[in-house]
Amino acid sequence: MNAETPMAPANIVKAAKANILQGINAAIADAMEEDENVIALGEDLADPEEGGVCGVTKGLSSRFGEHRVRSTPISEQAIIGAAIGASLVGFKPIAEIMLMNFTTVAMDMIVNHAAKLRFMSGGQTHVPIVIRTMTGTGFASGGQHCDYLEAWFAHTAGIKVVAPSSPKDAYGLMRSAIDDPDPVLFIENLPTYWSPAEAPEKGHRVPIGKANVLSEGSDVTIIAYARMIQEAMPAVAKLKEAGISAELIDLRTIAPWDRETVVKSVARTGRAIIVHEAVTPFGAGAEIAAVLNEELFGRLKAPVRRLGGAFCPVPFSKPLETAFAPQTADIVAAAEALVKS
Amino acid sequence: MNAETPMAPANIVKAAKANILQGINAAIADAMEEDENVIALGEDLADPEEGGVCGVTKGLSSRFGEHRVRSTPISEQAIIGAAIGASLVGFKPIAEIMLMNFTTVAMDMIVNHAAKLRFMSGGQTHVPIVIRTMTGTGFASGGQHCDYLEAWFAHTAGIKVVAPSSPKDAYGLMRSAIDDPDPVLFIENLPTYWSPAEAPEKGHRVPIGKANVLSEGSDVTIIAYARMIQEAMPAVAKLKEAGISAELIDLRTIAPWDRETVVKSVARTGRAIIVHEAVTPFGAGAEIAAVLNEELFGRLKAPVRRLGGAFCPVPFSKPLETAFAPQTADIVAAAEALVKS
Amino acid sequence: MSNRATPDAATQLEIYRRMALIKANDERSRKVIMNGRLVMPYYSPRGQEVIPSAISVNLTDEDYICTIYRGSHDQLAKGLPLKDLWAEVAGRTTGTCKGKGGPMHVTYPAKGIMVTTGIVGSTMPIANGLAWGSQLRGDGRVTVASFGDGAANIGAFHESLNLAAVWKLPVIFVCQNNEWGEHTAYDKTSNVKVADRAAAYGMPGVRVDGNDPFEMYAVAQEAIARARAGEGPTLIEAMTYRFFGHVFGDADAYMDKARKADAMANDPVPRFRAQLIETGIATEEQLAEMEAAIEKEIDEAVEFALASDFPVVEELKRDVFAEEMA
Amino acid sequence: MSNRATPDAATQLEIYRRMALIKANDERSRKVIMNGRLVMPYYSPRGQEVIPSAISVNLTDEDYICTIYRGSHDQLAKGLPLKDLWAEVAGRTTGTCKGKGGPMHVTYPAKGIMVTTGIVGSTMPIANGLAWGSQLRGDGRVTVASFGDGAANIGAFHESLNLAAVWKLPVIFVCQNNEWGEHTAYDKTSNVKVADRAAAYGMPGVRVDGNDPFEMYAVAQEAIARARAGEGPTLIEAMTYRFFGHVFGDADAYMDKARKADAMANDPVPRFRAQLIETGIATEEQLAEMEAAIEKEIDEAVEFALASDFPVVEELKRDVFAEEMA
Ligand SMILES: Cc1ncc(C[n+]2csc(CCOP(=O)(O)OP(=O)(O)O)c2C)c(N)n1
Ligand SMILES: Cc1ncc(C[n+]2csc(CCOP(=O)(O)OP(=O)(O)O)c2C)c(N)n1
Ligand SMILES: [Mg+2]
Ligand SMILES: [Mg+2]
Repeated sequence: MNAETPMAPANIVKAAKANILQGINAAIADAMEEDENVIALGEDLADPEEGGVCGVTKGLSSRFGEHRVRSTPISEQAIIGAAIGASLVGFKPIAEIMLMNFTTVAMDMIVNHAAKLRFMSGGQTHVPIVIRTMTGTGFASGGQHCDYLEAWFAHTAGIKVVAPSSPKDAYGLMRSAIDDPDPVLFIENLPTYWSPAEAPEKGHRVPIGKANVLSEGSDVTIIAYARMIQEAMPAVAKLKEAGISAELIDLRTIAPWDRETVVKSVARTGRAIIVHEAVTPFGAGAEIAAVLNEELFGRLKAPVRRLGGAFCPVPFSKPLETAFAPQTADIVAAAEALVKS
Repeated sequence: MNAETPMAPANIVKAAKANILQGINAAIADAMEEDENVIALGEDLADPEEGGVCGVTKGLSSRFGEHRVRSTPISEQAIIGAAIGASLVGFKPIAEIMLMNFTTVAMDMIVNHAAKLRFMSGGQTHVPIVIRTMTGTGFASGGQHCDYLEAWFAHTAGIKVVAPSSPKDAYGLMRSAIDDPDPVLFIENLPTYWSPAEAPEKGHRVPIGKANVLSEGSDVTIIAYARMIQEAMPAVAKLKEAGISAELIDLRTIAPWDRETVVKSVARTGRAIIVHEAVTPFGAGAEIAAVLNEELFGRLKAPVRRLGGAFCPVPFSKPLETAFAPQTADIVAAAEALVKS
Repeated sequence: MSNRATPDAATQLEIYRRMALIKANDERSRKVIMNGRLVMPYYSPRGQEVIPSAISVNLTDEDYICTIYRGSHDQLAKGLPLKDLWAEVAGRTTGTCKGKGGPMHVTYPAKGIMVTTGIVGSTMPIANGLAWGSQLRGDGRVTVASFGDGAANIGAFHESLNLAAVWKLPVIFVCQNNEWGEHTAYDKTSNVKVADRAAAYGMPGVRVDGNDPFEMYAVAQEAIARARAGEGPTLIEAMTYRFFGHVFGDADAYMDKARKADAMANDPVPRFRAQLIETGIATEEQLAEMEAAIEKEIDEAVEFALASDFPVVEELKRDVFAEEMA
Repeated sequence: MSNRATPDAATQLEIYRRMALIKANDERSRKVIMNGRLVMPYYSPRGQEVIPSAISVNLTDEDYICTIYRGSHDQLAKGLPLKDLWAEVAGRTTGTCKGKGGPMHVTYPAKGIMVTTGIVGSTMPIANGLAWGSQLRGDGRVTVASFGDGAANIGAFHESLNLAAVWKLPVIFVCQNNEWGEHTAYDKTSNVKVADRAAAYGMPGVRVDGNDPFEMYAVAQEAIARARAGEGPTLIEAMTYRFFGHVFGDADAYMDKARKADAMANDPVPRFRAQLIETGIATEEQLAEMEAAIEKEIDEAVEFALASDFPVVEELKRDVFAEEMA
């Protein structure tokens, strides 16, 4: 239990394997071990403050010192600014913005500075920072704590955006994000933190910009990321029962997204559904749909479908919150409709 | 000449007609005259400070009082917050964020509050504010002064986004934005402020959400807004010479955009080009392209084309800045390629 | 400060009633969540009852407040009906916000509860706007912006206090310093008392024992009078203590046990209760009756809430804009 | 303050050389723009020459600065070569940033010029990070964050000064108070002196005559020594005056004529020049020679810049990320 997640589902299992939270923690620990320039900062981040509200960074300050893993005041502009400045002189800071909605108070630092300094300096400086942030519906946190804003950052030249859906990917993407010479926004999904799965190997890397084909299929391609993978997996199984062969691609990186893998898949299946929790209009799905239509003009068997959050602030009331984001049944229905059409 | 526009082109004519700047000024003045609840605030906004860096609000504080037209400290969060608060109790504040890039320091107020309070309060409160902001390449202002960020706001439920391209529309959209019971982001394009054209009539309204067909055609539909209209108009003429009949739609409202008008046009022409100054990836053009492909699946003669800013921060050096945004020649070439394809 | 106002007997009783209501409501909230009857993020205001109770008796329904996720004490003190609150936190159509806002966004304009926000620091910029409205209309209303000690380190605090001071807005900034911002102690995030920051804006700043109803009442009354008189804003730092973890479920291992035990031993609610009896303002019976009435009202509110309907899915399309979406 | 350091003769001369360079470069910039040979947004630092000149003689190339659009004085004082500057503002490949940044984003890490920003208030958060790096490495470097009086009202100021104070970072916050933020007078936007805000963070705050090289030198030296010694940040409010409008082309009708005439009559550059001669630190001939050398260097820089190539369009794909884009 923790500050921002009062109601972690009762069925969370601290398994022998690993969960996403542990994957991130291990990735940061291993990177800090290997490179003394890796440092971290954010609200409640150090161990006297319990290693973050969800404990993602637990143990790190005890192991590497509070000078390298620093709790901060509630000052998001100062947090990102400090990360940027340190990165300009050779450090590799990992800054936490507790929830994605709080990036709104640090957008200047992220967008006007972190993303642009390399270009504006003609390549003299660069900003190798990782910005960790968590979000997602499911815990009844309401309108200001659950937004997926990845499209904003994907629309910003100079910053990369990743969103892992498994412990292995969380580890591997975090290592790659720390390695990366440019700023990377690392999106963590709150409700999936504790789901156990295959543990990552030490040193594992997931290349930024590479999608993961989770399940191969021939009738329709489902493109998703973050928690939506958990909705899409059972959809694939259900579709199979219904005689529909669905390919499931975990995008993993939203910017720059893996056009090659996605286009190749859809070229084969002729049908595509993009699923994200962010509201549909002007979301990341629009870009993917636009590109698929450009690249596969005349070769699609059905229009590209987009399934995203309802176009409203995230509602509090449980039935509304549940209805807000795409669910397994929505994906199944969409795929069936596409295949029939 | 003014603060943020050191090099207003020498060929600017203060014509007998009206320019966009005058259109906005007149709209605010007329609204303030009619309704004492219309108030305005922003940096340098009042007359002792010259009515804004470009003089858009010149004369207003002298006429309506500095209590209703207030210059503020450089505090964008406080500016939007004050607008929101006053709007909750019946005022209709017009807040200026001098340049669109500076919305980055006020995103919390705009996105988490202005856009959401109606929904989160279950309709008990609402936020009838207008946020004026200017942007646009052309004056060599470089990486932090020219971004078009309309896609961010269009991706946010609860706020509308408009961008006029003529004095009449500037007047009419501003009046409608002030009338509107919800927050409206009003995007002004710096380099087009001074272009004279037909003057608006007092009281004129341009409905939010209604596009304007500037030129009818049958071979290809060009969808654009803001300064891009100035690039698209000559493109239409050039295409005509080349025997291509182009329909030009000025979107005017980006959110909610006029699907009906756009889809109807493209259904007829079978071809579409979307032109905006914002960077292409994950831009507003992606949403329009995605919808066109959904709605007109199998009925398009060519893939929907998107022309947007290069995917980089806005560069300073003149040849780079010029190459950054779509130009008439790009539009012509894209249309020719589509018609040929 | 001298010549401070003292609440009369009736006002003292009313302050206590609000405190008792907040305490009882908090206890019930934690119980109902613990029992699994209700799921919500819950930020207990236990230990901070005095602050809004002693402030709000100086306010009318026409005055405005803006508060935060830890705001049920502010809302109840300002007059939010229990049924509306409980139905809201239960996510029902009968809630203040039809269940769409939830505990972090409770709104009730009929009693001047204009904004509840989940973003640290965000009450202050909006409170200025409400106060600007009052200044423009000359309606004599004041606005109270509540926030925590942690919020005193965020940019919005600075911009808001400065604007309020320069514009002489009728607003009172009430920092409820409960020593903690989530898991982080205030002392680790600032070298300076919050109240001392008022000087940076040329506004009066007062640090007060926020658990002392008399002190709190006097300081609030003074600030409210200043604001109503057009003399501008005041920053009040009300010292208090958060009895529990940041949010329900937080194990609060980071909080010093002795300090916490001490704070709880000095629980301001029973302390004021005893004082009222001691000074003859009320009898034990009177207060017990008052408390029983509160419990009963809470019973009814909880049952009302849990018996109410959840909103229909079409609500996703409503209240996004004035017009319902297609 | 007593026991203040006084610059020795060589240092005085060096301060003057930097001031003369800034003044000459400003005059040339305005001339070149006026003549239409160059198009750029130009924010004149004329009148503010002393501040960076007297500060930077206390810094080495290893120390860092972050400055703003109105930053050519800071950059030149810190050692930015004229050719690199002129080629940058002319948008040429030979510029510090290959012409991609322009005057608002001049960067030159070889001399510690790490960031130039066009966003009010943004030097400060980043300066903290540079200073945090120095603190971690124990390299003894300091970081100077420049900003204007107008920037003292924005949120980033508050967050940055607080963090620097709490973390005891080796950073010096230099507010160049030129009385104006664009068209708005500082007095209209704050009730308080900028330096007095330091108390809100528990950091020393000093208001100094930023047009007096001796005062400025002493205050800067003290703050820099403090930072190097690990004693934490200082806020310096350097009082000065902006001789021209906010940006080249701004008609500056809002500026009080008498105040401006007075400031110009007290032009710090000729004033210090006369003083150097009077006190026997330099002769008229020496200074004239120095100034002539500066003019010649500027001539060369301008011609170098204008003869340099513009970047090719492929540059749009470079420096967005480490890897060139497809
Ligand atoms: C801008 C922002 N940053 C971080 C958070 C996460 N957060 C929620 S409450 C909180 C602590 C606030 O402490 P304080 O202001 O003292 O209020 P308290 O909870 O003690 O009443 C934090 C960091 C947030 N909601 N908003
Ligand atoms: C966040 C932000 N808001 C507004 C602006 C527009 N703007 C540019 S300079 C300026 C005035 C700044 O004044 P000051 O800080 O005193 O610096 P000076 O220009 O006097 O050196 C303003 C408002 C900006 N660049 N950034
Ligand atoms: Mg607190
Ligand atoms: Mg200034």
